[in-house]
Amino acid sequence: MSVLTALARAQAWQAGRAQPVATVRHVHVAPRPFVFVPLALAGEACAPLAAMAGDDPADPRLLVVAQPRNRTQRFAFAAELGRELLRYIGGFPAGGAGEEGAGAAADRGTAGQGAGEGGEGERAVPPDAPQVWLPNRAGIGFTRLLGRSTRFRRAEGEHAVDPVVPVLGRWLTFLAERSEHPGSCLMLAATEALALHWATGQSPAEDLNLASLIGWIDPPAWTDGREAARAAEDPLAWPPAGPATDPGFDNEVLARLIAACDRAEAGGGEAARAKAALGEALAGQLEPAWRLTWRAIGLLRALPEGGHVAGRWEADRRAFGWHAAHLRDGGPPQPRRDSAVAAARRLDSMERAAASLAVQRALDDPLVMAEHRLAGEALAGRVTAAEPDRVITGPSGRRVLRPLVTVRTHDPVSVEPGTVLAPPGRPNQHARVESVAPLGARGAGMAGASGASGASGASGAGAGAAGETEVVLELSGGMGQRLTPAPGSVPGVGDWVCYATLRDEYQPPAGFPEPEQTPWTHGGPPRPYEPTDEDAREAWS
Amino acid sequence: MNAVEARLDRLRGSAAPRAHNARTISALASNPGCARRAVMDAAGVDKQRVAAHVGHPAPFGQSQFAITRGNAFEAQVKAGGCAQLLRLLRERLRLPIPEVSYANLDDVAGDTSNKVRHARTRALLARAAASGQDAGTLFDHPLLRLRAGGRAVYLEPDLIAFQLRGRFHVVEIKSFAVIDGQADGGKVAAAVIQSAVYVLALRDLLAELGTGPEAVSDEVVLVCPKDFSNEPTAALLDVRKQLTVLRRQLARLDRIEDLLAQIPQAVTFDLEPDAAGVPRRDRRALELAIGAVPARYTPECLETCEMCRFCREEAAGSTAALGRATRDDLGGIDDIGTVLELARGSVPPADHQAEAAAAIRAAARMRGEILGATG
Amino acid sequence: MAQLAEELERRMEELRAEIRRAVIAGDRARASELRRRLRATDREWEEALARLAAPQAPGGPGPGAGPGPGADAGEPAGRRGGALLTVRERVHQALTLLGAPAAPRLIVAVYEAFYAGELPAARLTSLRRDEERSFRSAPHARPYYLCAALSADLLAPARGLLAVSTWPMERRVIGPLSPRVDYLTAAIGVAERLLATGQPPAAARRLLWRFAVNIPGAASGPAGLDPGQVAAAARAELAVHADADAAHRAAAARRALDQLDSAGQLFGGGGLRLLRGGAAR
Amino acid sequence: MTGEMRAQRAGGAGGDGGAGRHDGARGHGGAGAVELARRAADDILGALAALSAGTPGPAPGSAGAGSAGAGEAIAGRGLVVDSPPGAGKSTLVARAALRLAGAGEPVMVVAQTNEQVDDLAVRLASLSPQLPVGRLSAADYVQTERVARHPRVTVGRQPADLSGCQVIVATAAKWASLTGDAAWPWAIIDEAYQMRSDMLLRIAGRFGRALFVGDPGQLDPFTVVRTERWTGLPWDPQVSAVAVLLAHNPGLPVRQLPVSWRLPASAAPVVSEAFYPFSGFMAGTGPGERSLSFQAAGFGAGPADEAIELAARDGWALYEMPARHAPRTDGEAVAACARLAERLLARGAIAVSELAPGGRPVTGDRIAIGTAHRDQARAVRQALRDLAAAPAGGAAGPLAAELGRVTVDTANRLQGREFDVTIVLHPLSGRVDADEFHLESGRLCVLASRHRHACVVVARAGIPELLDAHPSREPVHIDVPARFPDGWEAHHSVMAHLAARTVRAW
Repeated sequence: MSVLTALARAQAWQAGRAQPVATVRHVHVAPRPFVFVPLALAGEACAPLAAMAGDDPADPRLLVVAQPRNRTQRFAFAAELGRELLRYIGGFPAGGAGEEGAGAAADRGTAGQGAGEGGEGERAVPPDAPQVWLPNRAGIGFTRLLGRSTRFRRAEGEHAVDPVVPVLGRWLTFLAERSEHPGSCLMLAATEALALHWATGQSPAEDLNLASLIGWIDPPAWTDGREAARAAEDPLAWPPAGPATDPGFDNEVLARLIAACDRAEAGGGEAARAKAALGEALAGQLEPAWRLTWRAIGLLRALPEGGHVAGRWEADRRAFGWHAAHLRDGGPPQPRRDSAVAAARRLDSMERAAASLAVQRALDDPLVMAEHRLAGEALAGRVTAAEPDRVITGPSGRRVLRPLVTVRTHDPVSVEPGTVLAPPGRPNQHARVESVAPLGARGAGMAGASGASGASGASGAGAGAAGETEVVLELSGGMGQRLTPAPGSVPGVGDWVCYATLRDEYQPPAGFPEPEQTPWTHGGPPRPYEPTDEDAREAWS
Repeated sequence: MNAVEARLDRLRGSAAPRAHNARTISALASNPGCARRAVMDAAGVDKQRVAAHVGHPAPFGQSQFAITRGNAFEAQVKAGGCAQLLRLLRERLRLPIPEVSYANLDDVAGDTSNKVRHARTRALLARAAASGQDAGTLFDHPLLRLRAGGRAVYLEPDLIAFQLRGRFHVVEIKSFAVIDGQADGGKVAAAVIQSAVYVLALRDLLAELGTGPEAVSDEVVLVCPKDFSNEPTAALLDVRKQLTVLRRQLARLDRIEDLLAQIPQAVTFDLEPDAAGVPRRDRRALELAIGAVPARYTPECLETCEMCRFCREEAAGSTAALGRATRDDLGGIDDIGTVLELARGSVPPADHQAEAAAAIRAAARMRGEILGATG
Repeated sequence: MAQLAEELERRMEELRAEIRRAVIAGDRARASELRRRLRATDREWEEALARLAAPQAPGGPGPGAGPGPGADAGEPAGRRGGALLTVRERVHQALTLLGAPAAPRLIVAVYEAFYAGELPAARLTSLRRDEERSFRSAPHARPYYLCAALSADLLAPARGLLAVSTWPMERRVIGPLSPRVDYLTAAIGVAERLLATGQPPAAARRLLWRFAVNIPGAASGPAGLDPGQVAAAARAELAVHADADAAHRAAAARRALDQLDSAGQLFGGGGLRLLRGGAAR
Repeated sequence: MTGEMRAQRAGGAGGDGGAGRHDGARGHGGAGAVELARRAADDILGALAALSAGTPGPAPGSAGAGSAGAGEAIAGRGLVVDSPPGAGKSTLVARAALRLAGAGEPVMVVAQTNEQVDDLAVRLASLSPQLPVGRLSAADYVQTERVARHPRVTVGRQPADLSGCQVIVATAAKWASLTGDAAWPWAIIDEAYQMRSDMLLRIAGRFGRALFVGDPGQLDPFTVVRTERWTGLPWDPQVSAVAVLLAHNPGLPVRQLPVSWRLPASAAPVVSEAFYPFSGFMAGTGPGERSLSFQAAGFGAGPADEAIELAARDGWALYEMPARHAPRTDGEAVAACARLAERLLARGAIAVSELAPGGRPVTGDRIAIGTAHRDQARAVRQALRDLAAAPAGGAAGPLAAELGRVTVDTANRLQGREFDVTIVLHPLSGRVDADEFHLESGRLCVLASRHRHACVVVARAGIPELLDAHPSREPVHIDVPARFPDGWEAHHSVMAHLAARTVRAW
């Protein structure tokens, strides 16, 4: 959060419509995503009740568990969902040496496309990857649990399940884990993706309701965001987008229908009618969220894609390829919890991804960069003077090209002389701050506030130099090899420029011991995880 | 009846008071700065009905599936003389094998009145605290009492276990799952603060009997289903932090007259029900009465307080309604209109707003500059 | 006719929505009034359907109807029960196997595990009251009654426990240690029955497993479940509690026999009266 | 780990156990303190020697013996020393390193920042001029003057460059980046509560036994990644090195340094009570052993002068401004901080203490202004520059120069540092509500425990009310020990002490 987003919220409230907080799209939107809207039975850890799933907005697959406490029916649900998801995943060739589609490892009979050669060590990055959308973060949490409760199952033995069930569990686990990885777009929550791009006139807590969030972003023609968001809170008109159901629905509708199914089962007759009635009621609860999730995808798709999105999607594709290969190679399921080394590795990777994401978003999007400008970590303004051909004698005695540029800015500048900045979009250029000189009355900038004259210059934009700062920068690098800058590599007078302390630099992974070298401070080497019978027949009640 | 009680009764009006319980006492800590909630709870007002009468009922409710599951799990853990619970206590807390004595305090020979149950609880716990020998181990649904805001509140823990390392332990049985050692942090927090209320009440009871607070452990036992099964698992949770919070909030509750002094005498939340129990109070008058007691609305209230929808409506147009972080980022300026005027520069900021205004103007300038350019 | 049914269905839908709104508004009076109307509409709808399906006889019991007024405890068991036993007979069988007062849940589990029949839990709720009524109208007319267990201190009916009238009083009173003692006794009963059964049903083994996990030293894993070991472990723990429990129960039994009339001995005295009386003494 | 063990540990850390509690250690002063501190230090060094002499630990690098169970063996692998602020932690680290090296055991010393490494290297070299001290550094390290001055400190990129050094000091990051399997029988890990578990994982293979030293009251390590994925795991990579160490080695002894040589008698009990409720410590000096006085009278003494005079007399003052919600860089509060520093310098404060019995002027470098946020520190620095450009008293020159030497920084960066007088911009000043960041006890602890003589807290009125209104709804996690002290409670405790020492600025 920042003043910028906060102001956008205030503006949204007054305008009755969400305001953009991004000028480009920061998430990848697949051409053919898969939407999964699950419902769970209240009071249970992970009892699927129903779901809508599929990659065709016009043709959702409705899955219903008539008796959510029945283990057999739960596994039937998982198998059905598994087939649906693996059919979708199977459509993405997962790289590797002339392999079948990724899902094919499990879904016998789904023949994928071959994907080029690819050697033993070097795996080709798959050309595309699946993308699964849920309405909200809680949906991803449910997915994670569903993955956890199915991935250790086995297709043979005493508690055998449909072979597709453990494969589903491993994919769901992979996707849910990956969704925690900063910048990853393999599994997304619609509410979070939207909130990254729009600020509403309500609180972030209320934005967790997808219907109300979309009410602000895209209200119906006859009303405004405020009204639409309020209307969206009526559980009768807009059932919650899951996985929790509305208690009123549970008590007044669902309980009766489940009981009817039970009786029909016991009594032998009426079963079809009871099941149909239950399915219809659950479809009524799911359908609005299904449509809203697709609308969210559409809203996001309409935004132009940010420059670094494709790069991050490539990392996702690579991760997808790895996991597909792991499955193909008969690797074990993901363990219950990370070992010490695995946890530290993952944290390191997440921290590097988070740092990189923050920088990339700022470089891609002036509105995000503005947050850094407000914080004094970047500045933007107009060039008032430039000395593009300046050459000095460097420390080594060589003559080097060091142009000077004077930038005049309204931004609250807090960089100090000597700081090295970088211009977004010119990765090889550096700009060293030579001097910072406030022009006119001080105090309008936040960081420079001394409280002395803060109230001056209320007349708004335009007028004069009040609150402006002049910054002189010395450029180096990215201007070609000669002592005159390559054309266009040094800004000219009148150009609008931006310089920031941010830099998207590759950070190598930190070195950690091998798991079998885990030191005594961290419990010593863990027993390598091996799935057990115990895991496979774990109760799911 | 003292003056404060009389005043509280007037505020509530003709309805029977809703007694505090462990949940409402825990809720004292969820928005302690809100005078409206403090006063309405102290007076025992049925907030949901009041909120409904002014057209803003809170969308709270519990699914019967969740209730059934909760009851079934507790019954299962306690079945067969708390057979499953005994196993957990033995395995996790080294409860000695001979310690199996069980007393059910749900009723006393069929009498389920609070008074009788509390008296019986007191008698049994007094015997346990005093002798230690043949003192009883498991007390199922004891009824404790705590003074809150000058009133006695009856509280019913799931179970109290004695002879765990010679101390009383509060046992709380919840039906949310602990999966691979992890549970929902919010649900655990709620269970912990609720258990802390019981610890306080139990210490009060023992104090009356001349036993010191150290007889009650400040660790409580939380029993939950393990992973996706019905098998129970137990965890020990430290409630010292919650105890200090509760003590402070209960002390504040005792100073309710300070809050009452600021409310006009005529204010009442009476719904004026007719003979059939249908509320007849003029809606506008009730709104004014509610409005006479200041609220401290934050969006978090939407999770916890029955008055939330009313207060949110009242707070519309304030930065508080946009969330804590937003209000903070806007330099604590309360009103959205003011923020936007400052952003436009259409009014000069008051002295104390100068810095906030400068930041807001800078933000507005940047947004204009960027969005103006890109459309 | 079909139109009427549809109309009624729509009406029920509306009523349910209204109920949900009333519940949210905390308006209990309105909610129950609406529920009453919903039930009435529901009945009309059932009738409409029945008329639609007139040629065939309606299959199965109607929705919403629990065990009807005719569902007497003496009614013979259902088709799948095989042996035509009444509910009270089935409960008696299970209790006899357990050898100690037990809660309905356990009784059902035992019966269904060992006797391959059904014992609907709902039938047990009114059983004790029915037995008491029968006893009071014609005392000792039956060879046994399913009666209450009595709390040792107040000699009032212990919550949720059933016992058999032919058991000695000591077994039917519940002291502070008795819940555990009875649990162990029941475990022994189940284990021994399993030992005596050549091919024990899987459900029975699962039942024993549920006991075993809660008894120290009774089991190492579901695969290695050994009824003999369970019984031995239960006996070992039982030995720790047995003397104290027996002494407690014997004293209470003497008081019960002294103070209570024959109905009271089976179904409990007026506990509070006793309590107050005791206090006055 | 069984639940039982975990339960005991949780108890031991809190009120139930009471192990390691120094009930007698509250209070202050004099020969008793010297003796107490000496005994504690000797005890720790003795324990180290015993560990060294005892059963040889498993060869460094082979982590094999880590498999738990053999409690004794593991207990013999290390020692944790909790040190309250200014309790002689660095001295202990240096003495321990020399003692071990003297006994022929090479030691790797791990610090968290380059500055700390330089401090330790210089301190070691000064304590024992005959011992060569190595300093490992990254390629871009620029040798500081104080390191260059010491002929016995050798700087190198790789351990091979420092083959003659029995003691080698480097940052944790540098140790972690080493390749090869060089290993040391002993490690001393300084500021271990500020080092993250995952960093310890990277370096723990290089030592057989270790002494962990740190201040549990200061700020916890942090991460930008928000996940509960590892919450409750004993090896959660986001917790501190000490937390992970103790989770796996519950038998490891934990000792305490019982005497603060930095904090004056006026501050030790307050800080001890608020931030070290279960261990406690005492001041090394008694009341009256230190004093702060002014050479110049405060003409027309305004509230700023009143505040510094009160702080000089009492050790504490709360400079309270009218209640108001304000942005972080609250101009009035920022100006007040700068103004207080200026008055201290202009009035010619003189600090008398056991280190300077004749008195020593409180110059700019002996004053710190502490804030919660970087932008606040920037604003205060700007305010100081503005004052230096036009000091209120008019006497420019020397005063302006001294103002330029005042340290202004955030709590994170003030950790481990010491001054005569501190001025603290209270983290909750002007806030609408408290949140986790601003309530964090470590932050307030750092800010309130940097001074040898006096501390002036600058805040807007209303903090106790703000604390009262603060909702308590932090999530609670299974198997995560409750964090003590609780920030909310610690804040209450400090505000209660300041209530009677308030100077109103209006």
